This record gives sequence, structure tokens and C-alpha cells, in this order.
Amino acid sequence: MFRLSEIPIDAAALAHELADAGAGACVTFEGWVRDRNEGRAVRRLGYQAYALLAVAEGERVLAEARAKFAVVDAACVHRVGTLEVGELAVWVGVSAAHRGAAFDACRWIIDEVKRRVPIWKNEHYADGESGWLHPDNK
Amino acid sequence: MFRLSEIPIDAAALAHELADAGAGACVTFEGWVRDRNEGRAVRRLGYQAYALLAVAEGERVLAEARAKFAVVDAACVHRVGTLEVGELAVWVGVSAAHRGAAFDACRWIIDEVKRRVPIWKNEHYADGESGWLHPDNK
Amino acid sequence: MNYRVLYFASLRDRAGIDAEQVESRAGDARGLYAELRLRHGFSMTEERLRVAINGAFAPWEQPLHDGDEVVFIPPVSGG
Amino acid sequence: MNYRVLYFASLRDRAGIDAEQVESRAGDARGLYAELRLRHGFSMTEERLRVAINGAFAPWEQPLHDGDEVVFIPPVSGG
Repeated sequence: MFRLSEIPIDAAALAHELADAGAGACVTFEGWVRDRNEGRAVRRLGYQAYALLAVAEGERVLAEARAKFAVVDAACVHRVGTLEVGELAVWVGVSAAHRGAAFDACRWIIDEVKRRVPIWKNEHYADGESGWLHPDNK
Repeated sequence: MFRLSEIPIDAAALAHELADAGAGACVTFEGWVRDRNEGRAVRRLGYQAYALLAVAEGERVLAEARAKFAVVDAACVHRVGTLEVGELAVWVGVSAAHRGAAFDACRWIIDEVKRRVPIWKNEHYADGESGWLHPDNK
Repeated sequence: MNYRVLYFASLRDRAGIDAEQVESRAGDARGLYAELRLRHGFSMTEERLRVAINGAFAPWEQPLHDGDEVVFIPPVSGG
Repeated sequence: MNYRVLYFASLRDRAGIDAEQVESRAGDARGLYAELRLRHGFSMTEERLRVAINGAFAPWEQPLHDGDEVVFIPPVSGG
């Protein structure tokens, strides 16, 4: 299940949904809004998504993870809209019989989501400037 | 912070304590009681700990992780007593500026806790038998 | 032909609009983007963009049909 | 000398007790475990155990003192 959310993410409820009597391991990743990026003080973030394609591509990432790793279930929720420092921006959870697959799949999913899913981050800096991040800019 | 707990672990509250304005990533591991192990149906588990040394050794594992990986904070709580299938037996959480260190440290901590900390698991099987696991038995 | 174009992130800021109907003779996304670069002054080159047509990633040279929804996807930065 | 010995997991099941006071002439954990193996019929060999003295891991040959708490740690299985 891949979802975009305009409201705070309930991580505990999401982890609960991954439960299964055959699952001995659950690994979660939470991406939190940091107070700085590349040396600049960050006040808040704005996330924009092309929702139709973001959900389709996000579901594709999860399906690929299920095929690639021995997992029981996998899910991801990404916030859109304005987020303050400390807020949960993205949550990934994976349950599996054994921990190795859960760690590997969770890490792979967040890497792929960041690489492929059409969601963009606008950083609002303490000095009043802001800017969209388009990572291969560099 | 390494703790033993005789009551259910509140994972959400624990993750909350790892929060920091400089932390952009939080990785957690949850070990859940599975309904089977090595082909045998499991009904419940009993965990026993040598509490004095388990806490000291658990704290040592966390301190080593803090020295070894670029993490902001790390914590682990392990249940003792009787647990039913599906219950949370062990929780590890790591916050870090970046996700690589959070994944690496979380995985290292659970591996070391399983290898070094004096806690033992008694499996109660569906057929009425039970047995302590002493892994290098094999 | 008539296309619906959506803009996101820095393209949206530059165009100053979220979406528009575009009357164009371009038969594929490559031609359409060339037109829109001129119109809106986008600095981003084609090499840095992906294309989505009707909600699915598509090659730049895929023929466009009247009424298609076309989106130029700048490098993503979710997570 | 008088030692306090705690038992865990399969050693506890085999001994049938959680802890005991042991009067012994053994001057280290190696000698003490040899005595207790005989007394309780432990099948686990020394090679599979670690030793803790007064709450800290210690070498088998560390001299014991009167009143020490000694624990033989079977292979662990937390997590």
C-alpha cells in the first residue's frame, strides 16, 4: 500500500497493519524534517506530488520489493503539503519472517521512492529564501 | 537506553524519544513472536534475562553503536516473561542525520543484542513440549 | 491539437500556473516541450526531465493524441 | 569459600533452582563449574558457557573471593 497523506502520518497504526503470525521482523524507516540541509538553516518544507503517477509508481516500487525480497508485507506513506521541522515526512514499513529481508527491503524501498516517485521538496530557509530541490542539479 | 520490560512495549513512545531537530532519519526494528520456528508450531514464548548483566551489556552495545556509526540516538527495549504469538519481543530504534547510518546501526545493534546480551528464549510448542534455545547447540 | 499540461515544482513556479490547455501542432512531447520552453522561459533542459502521458511514464517520441494529459517531470526529491 | 550461584534457562531447569549458596574449595569458576556439573548433572560443557562474576563477564581463571556472585551463561537467544 502506497499512499500520499495531507495529514500527519500515524506510524503506529501503519506498523500494526503489517502484523502477521508468520512475521518475526518488522523494520520501519521514518524520514523527519531536519533543521538544516547542506549547511543552510531550514524552517519548513513543502512537498508537492503528481498524485496520479506518484501512487502508481509507489505501488510499483512496493510490488517490486515484494518480488525481490522474502517479505510478508510492505507499505509506504508520504506526506504532501507544508511540514515543520521534526515532522514525519515519509514512512516505510516492511514485515518479514526474518530480519535480513526486512532490513534489505526497507532500505531498497526508501532508496527507490526517493529516486523514482514524482514528489518534490521545497525548502524554506531561515533567511526567507526557498527553493525546489532537483537533485541531479549538481 | 537499554531496558528490560515485563509489560508490552510502547513502540511509538520510544520512537518519539529519539526525535531531534538534527535527525532526518529514524530506523526501527521490531522482533515479533512468530507462530513457528524451524518447522514447529509455536504457541508462546518465555524470555528470561540475567537482568543486571543484560542491562549492562545492552548499554555497552548501544554505546559501541554510537561510537561506530554517525547516529543521533539509539535505544533498545527487550521483553521478559511470557509472550503470545504476534507480541513485540524486542524493539530497536536509531535516529541519525542520514538514513545510511540509521539502517547500519539498527541492524548492527539487533545482531549484537542477539549475540551477546544474556537473555534466553523458551519456546512452547503446540504439541505441549517446550525448550530453551541455546543457538550454538547445532 | 489540444493538450492538457500540468506543471510541478520549479516548472510550476516558472510558469506561474499549475496547469493549462495548450493548442499545439507538436506531435510528441519533445516538440511540445520545445514550444513551452520558449513560452515560459524554462531553463531546464529536456535531458533532465522525464515525460508522463495520461498518468504513465512514456518516451519523448511517443505520438500525442488530442486531449492527452502531458506532464514534464523534473528530478524528484521526495523522502 | 561461600559463593552465590544463579542459574538461567536450561541450567535453571536442570538444577531445579534459580539460585543457591555454594560452599566450595574451588578458587575459580572452572573448578566451581566442574563441581556443580557433578552435583546437578549439567550436560553443557564449559566451552559453551561464559562466566559472569559480580555482574560482569570474567575469564574462567579469575580468582574467586568469598561472597562472589557467579553465573554460568549458556548461549543466549534473545531477540
